[in-house]
Parts: sequence; C-alpha cells; structure tokens
Amino acid sequence: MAVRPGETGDLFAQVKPRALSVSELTRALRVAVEPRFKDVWVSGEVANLRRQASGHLYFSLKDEGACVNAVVWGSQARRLAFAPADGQEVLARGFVEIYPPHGKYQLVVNELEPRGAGAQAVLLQRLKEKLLAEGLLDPARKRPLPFLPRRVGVATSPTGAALRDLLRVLHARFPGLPVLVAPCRVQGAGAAATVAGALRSLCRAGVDVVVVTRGGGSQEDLFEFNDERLARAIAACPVPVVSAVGHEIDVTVADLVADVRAATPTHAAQLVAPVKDELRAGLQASRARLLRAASEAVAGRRRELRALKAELSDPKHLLSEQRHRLDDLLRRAEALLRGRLRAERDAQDAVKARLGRREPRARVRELVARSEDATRRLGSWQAATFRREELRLERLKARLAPANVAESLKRGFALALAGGKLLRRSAEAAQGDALRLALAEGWLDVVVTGVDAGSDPLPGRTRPGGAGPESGGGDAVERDSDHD
Amino acid sequence: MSAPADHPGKDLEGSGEPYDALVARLERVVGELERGDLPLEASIEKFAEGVRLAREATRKLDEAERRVEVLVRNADGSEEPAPLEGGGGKGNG
Amino acid sequence: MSAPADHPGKDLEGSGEPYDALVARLERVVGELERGDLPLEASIEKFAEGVRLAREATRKLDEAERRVEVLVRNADGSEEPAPLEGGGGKGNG
Amino acid sequence: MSAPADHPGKDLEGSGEPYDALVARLERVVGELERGDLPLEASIEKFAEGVRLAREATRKLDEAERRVEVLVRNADGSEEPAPLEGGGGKGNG
Amino acid sequence: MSAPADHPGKDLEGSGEPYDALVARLERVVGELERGDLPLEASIEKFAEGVRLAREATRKLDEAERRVEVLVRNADGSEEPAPLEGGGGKGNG
Amino acid sequence: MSAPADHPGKDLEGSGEPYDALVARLERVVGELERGDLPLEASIEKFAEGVRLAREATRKLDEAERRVEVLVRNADGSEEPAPLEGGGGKGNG
Amino acid sequence: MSAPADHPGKDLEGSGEPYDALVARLERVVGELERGDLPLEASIEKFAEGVRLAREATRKLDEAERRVEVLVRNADGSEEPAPLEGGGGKGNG
Repeated sequence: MAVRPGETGDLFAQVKPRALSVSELTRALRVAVEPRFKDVWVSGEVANLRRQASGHLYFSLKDEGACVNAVVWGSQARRLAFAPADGQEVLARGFVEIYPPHGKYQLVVNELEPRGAGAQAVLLQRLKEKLLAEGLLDPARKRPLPFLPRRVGVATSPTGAALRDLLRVLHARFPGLPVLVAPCRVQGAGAAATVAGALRSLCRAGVDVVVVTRGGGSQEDLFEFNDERLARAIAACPVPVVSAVGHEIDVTVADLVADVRAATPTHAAQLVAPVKDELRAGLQASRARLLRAASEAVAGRRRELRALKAELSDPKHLLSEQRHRLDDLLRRAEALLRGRLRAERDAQDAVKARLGRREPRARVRELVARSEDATRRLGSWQAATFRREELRLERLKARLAPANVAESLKRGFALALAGGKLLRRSAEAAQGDALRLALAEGWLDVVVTGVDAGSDPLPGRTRPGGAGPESGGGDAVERDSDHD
Repeated sequence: MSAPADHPGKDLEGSGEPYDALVARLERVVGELERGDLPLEASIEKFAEGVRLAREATRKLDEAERRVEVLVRNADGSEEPAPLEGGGGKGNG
Repeated sequence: MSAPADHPGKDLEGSGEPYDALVARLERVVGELERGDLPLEASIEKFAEGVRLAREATRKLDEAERRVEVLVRNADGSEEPAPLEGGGGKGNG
Repeated sequence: MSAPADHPGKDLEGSGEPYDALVARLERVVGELERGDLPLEASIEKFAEGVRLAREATRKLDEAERRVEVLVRNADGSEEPAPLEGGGGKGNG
Repeated sequence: MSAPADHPGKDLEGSGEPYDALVARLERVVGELERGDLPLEASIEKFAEGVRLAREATRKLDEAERRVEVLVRNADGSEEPAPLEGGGGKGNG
Repeated sequence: MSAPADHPGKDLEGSGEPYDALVARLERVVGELERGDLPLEASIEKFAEGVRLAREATRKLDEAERRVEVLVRNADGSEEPAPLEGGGGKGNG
Repeated sequence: MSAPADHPGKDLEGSGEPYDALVARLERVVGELERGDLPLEASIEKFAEGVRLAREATRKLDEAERRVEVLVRNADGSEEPAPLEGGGGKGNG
C-alpha cells in the first residue's frame, strides 16, 4: 500500500482540487473501511449462491434495501454446520474486504449460520460463544451413549407425539427396555426450567441415559431450548444426554450441549436402544464362534496329535534296516572269509602243482636211465673187449702156427741132421754119410746111398721147405696144422 | 475358577458390568480362542469364561422386562416412578 | 523303565504337565526319532516315551472335550447351571 | 573259545553292551577281514566273533521288536495300557 | 629220513604251527626245489617235507572251512546257538 | 682189487655218496673203459668199480623211487593215492 | 717178473707180467718168426716162446673173463648171475 499517511488524512479533512488516481482512491477506501469492519455480524438473505469447484461459496446477502457480495472460502465452507441455500436467512460473521482490481467490496465470511429472528439470533450467538469459551461445546466432552441402558430417562411432555414416537421405536428395537419419563413443558415461556428440572429428577431416579425431546415447531417454540440454564443443566447431567428437539434443521443450544444430537425422537430411540434381536443374534453368533473355537481348539489339536502320532514312526523300519545291515555285514564277513579260504585253496593248489612238477621221480628215473645206460655200456665194453682180445690172440696164434716144426713133422716132413747139423741141400752130404732123420715121432739113423742135386723134390714150390725127401712127411705137417 | 487378570474376581451376576462390556469381553475371549494360540487348558478356561459371559449377557438381555414409568410428584414434593398410563401401552406390546 | 535323561522317571499319567508341553515333548521325540541318529536302545526308549506322551495327550484332549461338552450343555438354557466340573480342569484329571 | 585281544573273553549274551557298539564291533571285524592281513586262524576267530556279535545284535533287535510291538499295541487307543514289558528292554533278555 | 636243518624232525600233524607259517614253509620248500640245485636226496627230503606241509595245510584249510560252515549255520537265526566246535580250531584236528 | 686213485677203497654200500655222484662216477668209469687205453687189468678193475657203482646206484635209486612213490601217494591226503598231476608224468610211462 | 724179449724161455705162468705186455711180446715173436730169417733152431725157440706167451695171454684173458662174470653175477645181488645184456653173450660162450 503506497498511500502515505498524510495523504490519507487529508482525504477526509478537505477537498482538494487534485484528482486522485483510482488506485489512490481505492487504497484510501481500504484504509478507511477495512479496519473498521474487521469482525462484523451481518444478517440477510442468501441469493445467487454459487459453489465453486474449489469449494468456495459465492453468494449475495440482501435485505429489502441492500445487497452485498459475500464469499466463504473453501476451507471455511467445508466446516460449515449447515448447507446454505438461496432465500435462506443467515447470520454471517466476517470482515469487509475491498478488492482493488474489481473495484468492489465483499464480505469475507468466516462463520455462517441460519438466522432466527434477527435480534434473538444475535443473543443466541453470544450464548453460543460464551458456552464455547467455557468449553461446554468441546467435542471432547461428548460422552458415548451406553450400549444397552438399564433404564432410559426421557424428559418430555408425557402427552406429546414425541414421546409416543420415541417409545414406539424404542420398544420395537428392544422390547421391555425400562423407560422413566420425567414430564415437563416443552414450549412456552418457562419451559426450559421444567426441562432442566426433569433432567435433574431423572438423574436422581437413576437412569443410564436421558433423552430430551419434543416435536418440531416454530423458531419461537424451540427458543426455550436455547436457554442458558437448560444448557448448563444438560452439561451438568451425570449421564449422557440425547437431544431430539424440533426438526433436523433446527439447531438449539440444547442440541449443541447435549452429548448426542438426534434429528428426531425416532432417531433418538434408535440411538439409545440397540435392537434386541440383533444383540441376541450377536450373542448367539459369539457363542457359536466360542463353541467352534473351543471345538477347534480340541479338534485341531486332535488332528495335530493324530499327525504327530502318525509321524511317531514305528521303529520297526529301523529294526528292519538294522536286520539288513547285520545280515549284510555278516554276509560280507562270510564272503570275505570264504574268499580268503578260496584264495588259500587256490594258492595251495598252485604251490602243490609246483611241488608236483618238482616231484623227484622223473629225476630218479633219469638217473636210473643214466645208470642203466652206463651199465649197458659196461656190458658192451666187456663183450667187445673180450671178443677183440680173443680175436687178437687167435690171430697171433694163427700167425704163430706156421712156425711150428712139429706140425711140419706131423705132416710128414723130416729133418736131416748130419753130425747134429741140419742139412738144407743135398750137396751138403756125400754118399755113404750117416745121417739122422727126425720124424714126428722118433728118429731114423740112415746112410746116404746117392746124392741128386739137380732135380726139385717138390715141383711148384718156390721156396725150399722141409729138407726131407719124403713128400709124405710134408703132407703130414700140413695135415695136422689145423689140429693144434 | 480364576478370572482373567483384567476382570479380577467380579461376580458378574447382578454386577454393574454393562452389557457391552460383557459382550466386548466375550468377543475378546472368542477372538483369543479363534486365534488358536492358547494352550489347551487356557483355551478350555477361556471357553468356560466365554460361556459364562454369554450366559450373563443373555441374562442381561432377558432381565430387562420392565414397564414404562413416569415420575410422579408426591404431595411432599418427592418424586417416584409410576406406571405410565397410555404411553407405555404401545411400548409394552 | 528308565526314562530319558531330560525327563527323568516321570509318570505321565495324571501329571500336571500341560497339554502343549506334552505335545512339544512329543514333537521333540518325533524329531529326534526322525533324525535317526539315536542309538537303537535310545530310539526304542524315545518311541516308548512318544507313545506314553501321545496317550497322555490324547487323554487330555478327551478330557478337554468332555469338559467343553459339559459347559455347552449347561450353557444351553438349563436353568440351573451345573457346577463346572473340576474347576480349573487340572485337579480332576 | 578265545576272544580277540581287544575284547577279551566277554560273554556277549546278555551283556549290557549297546546295540550300536555291537554293530560297530561287527563292522570293525568285517573291516579287519577286508584288509586281509590276518593270519588264517585269526580270520576264522574274527569271523566267529562276528557271528557272535551278529547273533547278539539280532537278539537285541528281536527284543526291541517285541518291545515295540507291545508299545504299538498299547498306543492304539486301547483303554487299559498294558504295562510296558521289560521296562528298559535290557534286563529282560 | 632226516628233516632239513631249520625244521628239525617236527611231526607236523596236530602241530600248533599256524597255517600261514605252513604255507610259507611250503613256498620256501617249493622254491628250493625249483632252484634245482639240490642233490637228489635233498630233493626227495624237500619233496617229502613239501608233501607233509601241503597235507597239513590242506587239513588246516579243510578244518577252517568246516568251522566256517558250522559258524554260518549257527549264525542264521537258529535259536539254540550250537557250541562253536573246536574253539580255536586247533585242538580239534 | 685196487680202487682208482680218486676214490680210494671206499665201500660204497651204505655210503653217503649222492646218487648223482654215483651215477657220474659210473659214467666216468664207463667212459674211461670205452676210451680203451687202459691195460686189461686196469680195465677189469675199472669194470669192477663200474659194476659196484651201478649196483649201488640201482639200489639207491630203487629205494628213492619207492620212497617217492609213497610220498606222491600220500601227497593227496586221500586214501587212494592219485599220482600228482604234471609231476610224475615222465617217470610213470 | 717181466718176461722181456731177451729172456725167452721163462716160465710165464704166475708171472706178474701184464696181459698187454704178453700180447706185445707175442706179437713181436710172431713178427720175428714171420720174417723167416731165423735159423731153424732159433725159430723153434721163438716158436716155443710164442706158444708160451699165447698160452699165458689166453690164460690171463680167461681169468679176466671169469672175474668179470663173477662181478656181474654179484652186481645183481641175486644168486643167479643175470648176463649183462649185450656183453656177456660172447664172453660166455
């Protein structure tokens, strides 16, 4: 804001010939107006209501003589307790804003509520602010209703339609639900005090919840329920209070202070009384679930236990395994031992075969053969040697034989000796010599009667043989030669 | 008959325990049972407790057979409940 | 009848041991048997223990079931609730 | 009947030696036979020992089986649990 | 019939000499025979010794085999374990 | 009856001389005889020695043969003496 | 008592002269005779010597033969002298 204070002050002090710019004027207006209308209550009728997509509410407030633009920004609009509509009388609280670009002013509304009779509405608003300031309207104060009240207190007119409706619905939902009615007036001046008294009486008599109710009516009829003392009596009630006053759009202070606001007596009955059949059904369901769960707790365990028992494996398979194992081990041992025995047997057979091959009989036989052979050769040698030597001697004897004179004599030869001297030629003797002739047996003394030196006594012979003239003697030697 | 720790030893009969508290306890018991993680013996105990709670809740539902009354002011200014003529007629039926 | 070292000589019958503890022991026994690394004699002992545990657990289940039945019978509309037998269910077994 | 040096002269029958120890000894016997470095007579003795061990182990298995059968019979829901015969299964054999 | 110097004059029958020692002696005898450098008389003596050794070894082997048969027969589950004949298998031959 | 110089005057009967040596001497004697360069008287002496050697060798060999027969017969340990196969094959023919 | 060639006329009987020497002398005598240049008287002497030598050699040969027969007969150890095969056939005749 560029307007200087001095200039602004001058604006209202005097009229100056100098023209203001629009901005200056607007600025001056804002400075002049906005601080004064920072928090104002304005009542009027809603017109031209538009709801932006952003949530902002734009409308006009008007009365017989004037009209002002108003806006509720979306953030506030969402918090409004009711939905405004065209033609509705409302009480708006907010500030005046001048918006320079449009050259317009508008009311920026913070709170908006339906407006009763004009002056009373402002009083009512003040009461609300007061109660709010005291915290009586604090949502945290709101108490929950008992789920199933042992006795329901009702503060209302005993003859009104509201009580009738309430009881009808209440007992339709929960037949026989105890109800204690505290009669009071619900309209007209002083009604609020009787309602408050009824409340206190009910609290004294002992109820779990109190319903304050009356049927719908004019704003004036309901005005007693905006009474501050009644509000404080409700707030002071030790048990939760349900208000069901007028119709849904009629919000009274009693409604605000009550723990729960019901739109109608029927609604109040619904809030206060559960449906007995539903409860019973719920209980039944719970009991069914309870039984199911308990049964399941047992049955499930039984299943588990059965499974576990099944898993509790009978050790017989283990025993069987072990039997196999023992059998295998023993069989292996037996096979090993039998193998060993077989191997020993084979080894023994092999050694025996080797032993058999070295059996000395062959060697003995070889020696026997050699010995026999040597013996045979010994025999052969003996035979050959003696044969040879005999032959040799025979041959020698044969060769000796011709030299045997005796043999010649036996064959007829004779030896002629002259004076002990052997004669070989006839010329060695002369006629008349005395000679001795040696024969094979005995001697002959003879005398030479003739000598023949010219003729051969043994024709065919080349070598002179025996000296004897008798061929018979020579024959004798030859004849006997084989007999030696 | 030991009661769970959070409701120590109350005699429920005629006790002031509200119906919904009973039902809540019953629901809790049911829930605990349904979770199935209780030991068997505790389950049975819970079940017994549930049965008692259910019985008590039923009793509470059934016992509420009373009439509609209206406070009547006596001569001495005291008040006392009296049967509501004409009003309770419908609620009773 | 020598029991394994960790449960020395208890007679399970009528013992106050909770069902779940019995079952836990039974499961441990089953597990140990399944691992198969026990000596033969120990296996047999384990098995015997398992059998005893299973029997006892079954007995406890039967008892629990009877108890539930009694509770249900009494809960269902009988006017006079029969006294819950055995109370805590332990002294009775 | 001379026993091998490492188990001098025990009479296996009725001995308290555990089954697994018996089998381990039997396996050792087989292993020694497998190594094949025993003198023949020692091999035979080993085998004899193996036979004795196997017989004793079998006896223990039989005993265990009888015990298991009794257990199984009793485990199957019979109301009257027959007393487990033989207790620890050792003193009985 | 003089025995060789290292085994002087033993009567092998019934001797306590182990099988393997017998076989080793037999091998040695055969080896000496196979070298072929023995005089005939020594050969015959060796051969005679070999024959005795072989006969004794065979006898021992037969005996061992019989013993094994008996053991095997007894091992197969016969209830009455026949007494192992001959014990050490030596005193019996 | 003069013996050769290298075997002076031994009585061979019962002598410890090995068969092989006997046979070898016999063969040598025969060889010397067969060479034919000995005087007759020496030959006769040699012959006499040869005859003695042959006689002694035959006697010893016969004895050895009988001995071996007995051994072979006994080698099988059976009552009926089967000839050792592969061994006596030659001497048997 | 050798009978050399230069000592003719000795009585050879019983002489220790070896057979071969006798035969050698005989051969020499026969040779001298066969040359034929001896005077008759010398021839007759030589012849007489040759005859003696031959007779003595024959005697020795016979004696040797008898001796051999005895040896052979004794060689068999039997009473009846089995003829040495291949040998005695001629010497005997």
